[in-house]
Formats: sequence, C-alpha cells, structure tokens
Amino acid sequence: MLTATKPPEKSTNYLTDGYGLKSWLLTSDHKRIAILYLISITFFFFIGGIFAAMIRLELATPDGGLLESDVYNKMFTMHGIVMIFFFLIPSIPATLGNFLIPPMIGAKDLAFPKINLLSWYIYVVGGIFTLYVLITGGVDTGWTFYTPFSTSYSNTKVMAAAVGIFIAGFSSILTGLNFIVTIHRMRAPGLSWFRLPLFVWANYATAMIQILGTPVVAVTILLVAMERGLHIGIFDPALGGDPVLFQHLFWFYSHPAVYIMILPSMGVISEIISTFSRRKPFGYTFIAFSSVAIAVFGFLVWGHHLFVSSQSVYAGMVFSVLSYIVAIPSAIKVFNWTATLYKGSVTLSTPMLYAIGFIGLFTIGGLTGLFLASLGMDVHLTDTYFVVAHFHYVMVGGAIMGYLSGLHFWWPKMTGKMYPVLWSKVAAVMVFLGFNLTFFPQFILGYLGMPRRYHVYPPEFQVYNVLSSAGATVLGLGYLIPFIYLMWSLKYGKDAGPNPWGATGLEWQIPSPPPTANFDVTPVVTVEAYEYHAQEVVEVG
Amino acid sequence: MDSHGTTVLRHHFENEEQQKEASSLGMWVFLLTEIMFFGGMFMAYLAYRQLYPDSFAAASSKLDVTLGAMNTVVLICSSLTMAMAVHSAALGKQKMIVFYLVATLFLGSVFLGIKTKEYHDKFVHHEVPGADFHPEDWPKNVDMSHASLYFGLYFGLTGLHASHMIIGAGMLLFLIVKAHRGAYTAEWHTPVEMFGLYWHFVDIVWIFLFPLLYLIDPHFGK
Amino acid sequence: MDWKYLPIFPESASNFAPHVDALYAYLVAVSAFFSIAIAVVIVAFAYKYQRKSDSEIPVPLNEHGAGSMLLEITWSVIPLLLSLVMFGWGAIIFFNESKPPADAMEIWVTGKQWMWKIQHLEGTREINELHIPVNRNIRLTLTSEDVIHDFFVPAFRTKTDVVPGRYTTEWFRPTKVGQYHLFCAEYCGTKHSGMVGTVYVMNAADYEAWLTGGGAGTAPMADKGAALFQELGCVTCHQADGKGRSPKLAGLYGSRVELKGGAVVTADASYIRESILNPLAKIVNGYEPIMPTFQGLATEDQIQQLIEYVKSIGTKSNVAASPGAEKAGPEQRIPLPGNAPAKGVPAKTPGAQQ
Amino acid sequence: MASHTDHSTHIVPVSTYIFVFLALIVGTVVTWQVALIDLGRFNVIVALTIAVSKATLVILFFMHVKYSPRLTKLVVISGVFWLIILLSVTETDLLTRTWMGVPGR
Repeated sequence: MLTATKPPEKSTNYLTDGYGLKSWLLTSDHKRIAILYLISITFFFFIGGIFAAMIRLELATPDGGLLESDVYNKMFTMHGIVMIFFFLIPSIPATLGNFLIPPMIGAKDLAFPKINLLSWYIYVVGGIFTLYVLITGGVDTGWTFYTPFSTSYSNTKVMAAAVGIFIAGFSSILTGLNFIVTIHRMRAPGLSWFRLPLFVWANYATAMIQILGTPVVAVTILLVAMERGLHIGIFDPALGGDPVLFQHLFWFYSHPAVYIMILPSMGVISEIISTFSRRKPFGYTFIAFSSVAIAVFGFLVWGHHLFVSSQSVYAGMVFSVLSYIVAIPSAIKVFNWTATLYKGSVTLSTPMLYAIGFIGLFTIGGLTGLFLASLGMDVHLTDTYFVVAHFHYVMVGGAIMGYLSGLHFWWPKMTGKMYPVLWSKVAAVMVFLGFNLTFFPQFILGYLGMPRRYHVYPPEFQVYNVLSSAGATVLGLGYLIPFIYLMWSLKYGKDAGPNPWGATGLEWQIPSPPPTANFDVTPVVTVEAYEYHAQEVVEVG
Repeated sequence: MDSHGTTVLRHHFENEEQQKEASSLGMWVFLLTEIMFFGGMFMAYLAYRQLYPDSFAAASSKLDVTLGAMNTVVLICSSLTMAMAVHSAALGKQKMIVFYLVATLFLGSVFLGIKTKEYHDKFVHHEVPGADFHPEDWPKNVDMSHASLYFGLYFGLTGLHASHMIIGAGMLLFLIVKAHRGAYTAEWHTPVEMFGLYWHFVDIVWIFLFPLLYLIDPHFGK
Repeated sequence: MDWKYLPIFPESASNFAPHVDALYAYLVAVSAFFSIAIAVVIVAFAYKYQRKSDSEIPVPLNEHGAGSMLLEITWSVIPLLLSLVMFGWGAIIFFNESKPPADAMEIWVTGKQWMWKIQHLEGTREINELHIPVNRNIRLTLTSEDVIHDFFVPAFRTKTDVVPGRYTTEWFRPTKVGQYHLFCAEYCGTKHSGMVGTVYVMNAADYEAWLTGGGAGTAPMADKGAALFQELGCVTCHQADGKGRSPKLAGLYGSRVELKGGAVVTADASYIRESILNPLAKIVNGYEPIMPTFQGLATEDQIQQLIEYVKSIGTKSNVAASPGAEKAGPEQRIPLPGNAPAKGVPAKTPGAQQ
Repeated sequence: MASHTDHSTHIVPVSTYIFVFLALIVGTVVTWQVALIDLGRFNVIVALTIAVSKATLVILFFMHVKYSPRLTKLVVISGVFWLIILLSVTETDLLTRTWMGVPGR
C-alpha cells in the first residue's frame, strides 16, 4: 500500500487522507485515481513488454524455432493490443493528466470526479476482458483486426478481445470529456487560455481527439462483432461487403489515436525543456496552437494506411498531401523546443535527459513518417519493418520517453520523495542506447523488404534482427531500473520540497504530496506563464 | 442531492453557475461522442446504399412505412413533452414535471412497442440476417445477396437507437421518482435539463433514420 | 552494395526501382540533415548555456518572453516546401505504377490462404513461383480467394494488396535477370510467414524454352475458357451472332457498355467478373435481368479463364469460327524481341490480332 | 471564467414549443408524402433537407442552443463538422474508384 511511513506530524496529504482499500477503490480524488491508473498501466506495460521480449527472441533466428507460427501471431497481436489500448493511450492523460491538470489550473478537482473513477473502473473491466482473452488462448488477428480475416477466418478469441477494446474505449472517452469540461470551466480567476501551461494545452488537444475519434472505432468494433455473429456481410466480399471500408472506419480513429499517444508527451516535453532551461518556451502560442492543429488535421490523413489497399489513386493523392500538412505542426514544435534552449540556463537533470532523448528520437520518428506519406515510397515500405521502426520511434522513442520524463519530473510532487539521481541518469542513457540499437536496424530491414508480422525470414536479414534483439534486452533492462528505484524512493527517498526543480506553474506552489483539496483558497493568477525568478532553495539533482 | 430541494454545490466548484455550465458542457461533449458513434454506422449505410441502390430500395420496400411514420410522430410528441418537463422544472411547477416526465416515458414505451412489433414481423418473414435469412416474395430481378447488408444495417441502426431509448426510459423512471419527491426546483433542476438534451438527441437520430431507412423508394416494385 | 550478410539495399531489378531508390536517397538526405542539425544545435546550446548558478535567471529574449514571427514562418514554410517535393515525386511514381502500358504481358495471380497461384495466358500454371521474361512489361491482375494478401517483390519495389471480391492490378518491367523474393505483405493468418515464393526473371530465350518445355500439354487459358463457356451453358444465351436473349460477347472486352438506367461503363475484367458472379448488379440496356448467378459454380481460376476467352474473341473479325473451335495456339503469339533491352518496345499482345 | 448568461436557464415561451412541434409534425408528413412522388435523385436531397431542418429546429429550440453560451454552439457545430469529415473524406475514395479505369486503382 502506498502509505507514507513518516509519522504524520506533517499536514495530511492525499496519501494519508484515509487508509484502507475502500478509501482507494471508492475515492473521487483525482490524485488517487491517477495513482490507481499509474499502477494498472504499469502492470499492463510489463505484460506487453513480455510479449515484446518473446517476439524479439523468436526473431533472433531466421527459421523461428522458438514459437509456432500461430503462437507468434498471438504474441504480436497481444503485444499490440495491450501496449496501445492499455498502456500508451491512457499513459499520460490518465496518470499525469489526471493528477496535474486540476492543480495546474488552480482547481480543487476535475469537473466530474465520480465519472473519473467510473473511467478507471471501465478501464479495469476492459483490462479483465483482455486478460481473459490472454489466458484462454489469445487472438491472432493483429491489433488492426483487418477483415475478412478477423470476421470470417480467424477462430481465436476475436469477440472477447473486441468487447475488451470496446469497453476500454469508453474509459478514454470519459477521461477526454472530463478534461475538456475542466479546462473550459474550472480555470482559476486570471488564468486565461494563454497563461495555461503547455501541458494543459496538449491534454486539451488530446481530449478533443479522444472525444471525436474513439466512438468511431467503438462502432467499427460493433460492426465486426455483428459481422462475426450474424454474418450480415458488411465486411465479407461474398455478400457484397467491402473490406476496405473497414480499413477506412478503423483508421479514421486509429491514426488520430497515435496523436492521442504523442500529444501529451509533447506537453510534458514543453514543460521540462522550459523548466530546465529556465526560460519561457520559445513561440508559446505556436506550440499551443500546433497541438490543436495536430488534433484537427489528424482526422484528415488516415488514408496513408491504405495506399496499396485498392484505395483509389486520387484518394491516395489527397491523403498524401494532407499527411504532409499535418507533419508541419510537429516540426514547428521541435524547432521551438530547440530554440527554447537558446541563451537559457540549462541543467541536464534526469527529466531533461529524457526530454532531449525524446526530441532526438521523435524527430527521427517524425521524419521517417514523411517517407511513408510519400505515395511512391510507401508502396515499397508499407507493411515492412520500416513501418514497425517508424511507429516504435514515435511511440517508444517519443511517447514512452515523454512519459518517463514526466514521471521523473513530477514524481517528487506526486510522492514527496526524490529518486536517486545517478541511477536515474544511467537508466535514461541505457534506455536511449537500447532503444536505438533495437529499432534503427529495423529501418534497414524495412527497406530491404522484410515484411511485418513474419516469424520466419530469409537468412540475409538475420544480422539486423540479432542486433535488434540484442537492443531489446538492453531496452528491457533500461525500463526495469526506473521501476526499481522509484519503488525504492517511496520508502527511502529524500524528502522533496514543494518545488525541487524551481519550476513555474501552480502545481509547484502547493506542498508535495499535495493535500486532498489542492488549494485552501483558489489562487488568483496575475502573472504570465513561465515567469522564472531567483530560487532560494538549493536545486536538487 | 438531498431531497428537500435546496441546491447542493459540489465541493470542487466555485458557485452554482460554474457547476451548471460544467454539467451542460459535459452533456454536450457526451452528445458529440454519440454523434460520432452513430456517424460511423451512417458511414457504412451511405457506402452500401451507394454500391447497391436496387437491393437497398427493394429491401426497404419490405418495411412498413406507416409504422415508421407513426413512430416518428410518437417521438416528436415525446420531444415536446420532454421540453415541457424542462420548462415546468424551470418554473418550479413540481406536479407538472412529474406529469410531463410520465408522458414522455409513456410515449417512449409506445415507440418501443411499435419497434418490437416491427422486429417481430421481420423475424416472422425471415428478414433477420443470420441463419435462415431468405426474405419472401423478393422481386426476381434484384439480387438478394445484398439484402442481408440492408437488414444488417437496419437492425444495427434501429437496434442502437432502441438501446438508447431503453437506457433513456430507465433514466426517466429515476427522474420521475426523484421529481415526485420534489428534488427539482426552479433553482436546481440540472438532471432534468441534461436528460432533456439526451432525449432530444435520440429523437434527432430517429428523424434521420426514418427517411434514410424507410423512404428509400417506397413504391419500388409495387 | 551487395554484401552477402549485411546488405543495405535490395537488388534493383525493375523499371521502378531506380526512381524509388532516388526518392529514398532524397528522403534520407533531408531526414539526416534535420536530425543531425537538431541534435548538434541542442548539444551546443545545452553545453554553451549550461546553468552556472542556481540563482541564474536568463534575461528574456524580447518583450513578450520569447518568440519571433519571422523564425516561425521560415521553419514552417521550408519544411512545407521540402515536403511538397516529397509528395510530388512520390505521387508521380505512384501514378506511373498505376497505369499499366497497353502492350503489357498479362498474368493472372490468385492469392489463397498461404500460397500464390499464378496462371499464364499460355495456360502454364505455377504455385509460389513466377517465371517472367526480362525487359518486358508485365501486368498482373490479382485477386484473392479468402482474406486480404499482398503481392510484394522487394527487388521490384512494388506491392499491391490482393483483395477478395475484386481485381487489383500491378505492373512492372523486370530489368535484371535473376531470382528475387516474393513475400505476402498483408497479415493473412497462421502461415503468413510461409506464403513466400520466388520470381525468376529470365532472358527471352530461356523464358520461351521454359514456357513451351515446362508448360507443354496444357491448353492456353482462352481455350480452357472456351470449353468452360460450353460446359457452364453460357453459349445457350450468349450466342455468337447475338440472336440469343443475352448480349453478344464478341468484341465486348474493353468496349463501352450502356447499362439500363443510362450509366456507361467499360467492360474490363472487373465488369466481366461481376457479371458472372453477380449478374443482376449491372444490366445491359435492352436486355432482361434473367441471368442466374454463377457464384460457387466457377472458381477464381475458371473465371479468369472465361475472361481470357471473352478477350480472345475480342475483335469482330475473328468471330467467324464458332467460339468452341477457337484455337489461340502458340503460333499466333508474336515472337519476342531478342534480349536487347526493349525500352518500351510495343510488342503485340496475343489477344489483339490485326 | 466564462460565465456570462445572467439567468441560468432561459425560459422559452410555450408557444414557441407548440410552433416547433407543429413544424416537426408537418415536416414528417411532408417527408412521407414527397417520398411517394418519384423525383429520381432529388428524393434523397429533399428528404435530407427536411430532416436537417427538423433537426435544427429541435437543436435550437427544444435543446435551448439558441439561448446557450457560444461554447455550446461551437460544440454542436464541431460535432456536425467532424461527421461531415468522416463522410466526405471517405467518399473521396469510394467515389473515385473507377476513375482510373484500371481495376483496383
């Protein structure tokens, strides 16, 4: 149990404000719900990680002796489903977002606390379905559930997996709904939109996508279930159905979903780059509006997943040019982050290391996306390991690096404890190196033409696959170390004051860990965002 | 929400104004998700009606348009009674809230009754996609293989709509009990208003479903 | 560079490969430039402006904190221009890949759960292997019997999904003799990794030898189609002289057909396939919708043979002989040019006689 | 904070409700009768215009959007706009599939 061991002579905070399972499982405090989410998504992260390890072990040898082909198919499917729907999508909004948005905007809690708890329970129910699928045989359709394989030819647990994802989708919708209403209606007096921290902007844009995109995948899964159950022929060509229509409906959500995964990380990085160069982010309004622009344009580009799927050439051209337009806001962000360092006072503490790692890897991830947006190039590269490398660079190099960066930045605020600095920096470098060793060879494999989801491959690809598998072990270890020292810090970590990094933002003006009601009296904001002033407290780490 | 009618300001809001606007915005954002939820299925309907206009027209002519029209009128009346319920809540007329809510519930049940009758007819005439799907007296020169697409979408769309009606009816029961106990006053009747938004949304979905499903080509093959 | 165990590039063996490789080089150059530039600038700034003391507060750059419209515009417009070059270049390649030349040699490919079935016009059939002559435009018409597959030959840089229920088209001109990998690039179930094959690009003489040697004894597709035309009873309605209750098929392929309801469509392979499997979908103007569906009576391969037969009775002049006796034997094929690089030499296809 | 409506809920006169109600009933009857006349392609357009106008009436008057803050109007408009994105951008593929004249392109 996460109870502070210190005799509570200090003022009670949200951790010590009530003990026992009931106080946690029936809480409506956004901070406790964030901790509940933190525990559950870490659990799913390690399950997804086990599948990743199995995949990399299998691919170390060209003839794929470790796993049978259908077991391998289930491994990469479960890796996809668990990592995307149960780790990446909730990771930052549900943990850091839930914890920090109310204090950042000077509110006592989110607009609908009970719906927030309901969102966690829906997530858990969805998770239980997925664990049921996992235990009773898994599903082998790939996380994309392409029809007619998923509706007529796969005889694995497709229905149960579909129900699991359908339910988990509503958890994401409710979080998005809570954020939109809170950010619109519950900002402290004087806190105009352009005084908001960029983390709040990013989560607002993410909430827009969660609200507008998730229902469409929910109804698509409903149609898959209807097709599998009643065989109405909606995606079955024999009865006149169009499998490409499924791909349109699926990717209408699933492309904006990748922006759900990356936008919150961008918000975290804007905060950390600004704090550790002690300067207002360069082009604040441009970064803020580029988040919203990504959310809006993100809904117009999904067709670049269908270039070779018998989608018409003209639609391909429309989607290709729109995909380039949606890449521009991401480029603007990267340039603005880099410019924020100019003439700043930069310290390379752990969150900053992860943030700089994020910028490097996200830039490569974003640029390789430009390869896939070009029609002629995509014909050769789609469905190969180039695509696998691209989205891992954006999701693991980007979203997870951003998540770890945020976790290390706000851990003192959430738990009141500091983690060991040396170990955290070692882990950050290890994650960076392990990641590159794992996924950079996959770009070359992709151009060589190694297709995705293969567990048997021609021998000339083996060298790169062995490199990648080696990198995976380094990356896996790199992720274990933070887990260990963060747990360690709960008990033995030094006490972190209210503002160990000298950061701006309302959440740093309340004690850590914060009291249940965040603010005794709602603050009135009179200064612009990111106003740094001399720090009397000795800066830690 | 204690029952003797005074407003309860939830601890994390500054004032009732903020709480009220938050609930209203929250409801509208929820209706946004509902628009996209139904929108996905409308997309499937649009795609297949475009691909197989004849099969859709033939299959749609199997539907009983009068029942459909009656259902539309019933739902529009229920929208009126719901609006009147919100209206009387705003004026603090306790008795009238209960009356209009009961009227709305009654009309909602009439709608569901007509719907069950329609579904029953379909089962009898083997028009339900699945095991024994073979609609009778099918016009010879129209390919029947795509009819299961139409009926699949028909059951999908109207089934989704009916399930929203059933959930709505459940919430209506809850509201009626609370209104009967006098929980809603002129100062505070947010639940009635929010439910009103939901109910009108479900009515709007049917306003689109009626022409799109029932009136594709009413005199096809007659 | 072709190291046996550390290859960087796949072989460049088709007319598209050099263009795709050039686009790849451009994309890699732009990406490398921006990645390295950003990395260098960050490291330089991080080093040059490292925090000296805890109380150090950098002076704001200009009045409203930090930002300059000029800089923002430059690093929006320049990436946009670079991107639009990527778009344009990619779109041109994609457009060329979508328009097969008229003189391309036709091959039918059918994807089936975990194998590739290939049919040549001359009747030869192959499983998981494709023998094609070098420097000859090849046009593949692909379909699937069950789930979505994807015909991917990395050496040709081409890939097309193989979708059940419709034909998709792919064309290339192999430029280098050799054997190349064929992969299935769309996840299709248990043996997805096993659905691989080899493409043998041979020079013209070897290809001829292989065609007549290996494939000897099997009648050309058009003949099998003709036999099927009888067997399935198509000839009872589709009579050669058009007096039957159904449209005359001679000269149908590629012509414009006016449908009941006024729409006009070209009678390509998809039209014929749809008319066989789902005849009531498109009714030719002036005819009654009485044709029964042949769904399940004709397999994918047989439909392809019927289409070849309909193509073989292409122009009016050769319809004199009754459809059954049509002999599109090998002697009618135009001898292939030698192995001189036939840059777009218009070789006559067997179907279109003078 | 964006609180600018003086009174929490705007009281809409009952006469407006009755008028809107009648308009909706008339709309339904008109849709039904017009569908019986064969206008070819225009049937769909007429049916949809009537349905859209009925929906707008319900949104503006029954759902009080006419009297709601600007933010609520924005939410309604963005909902319709995103639905149109889904329908129209998917149609760019479905409508142009035969333009190239090459199967599957």
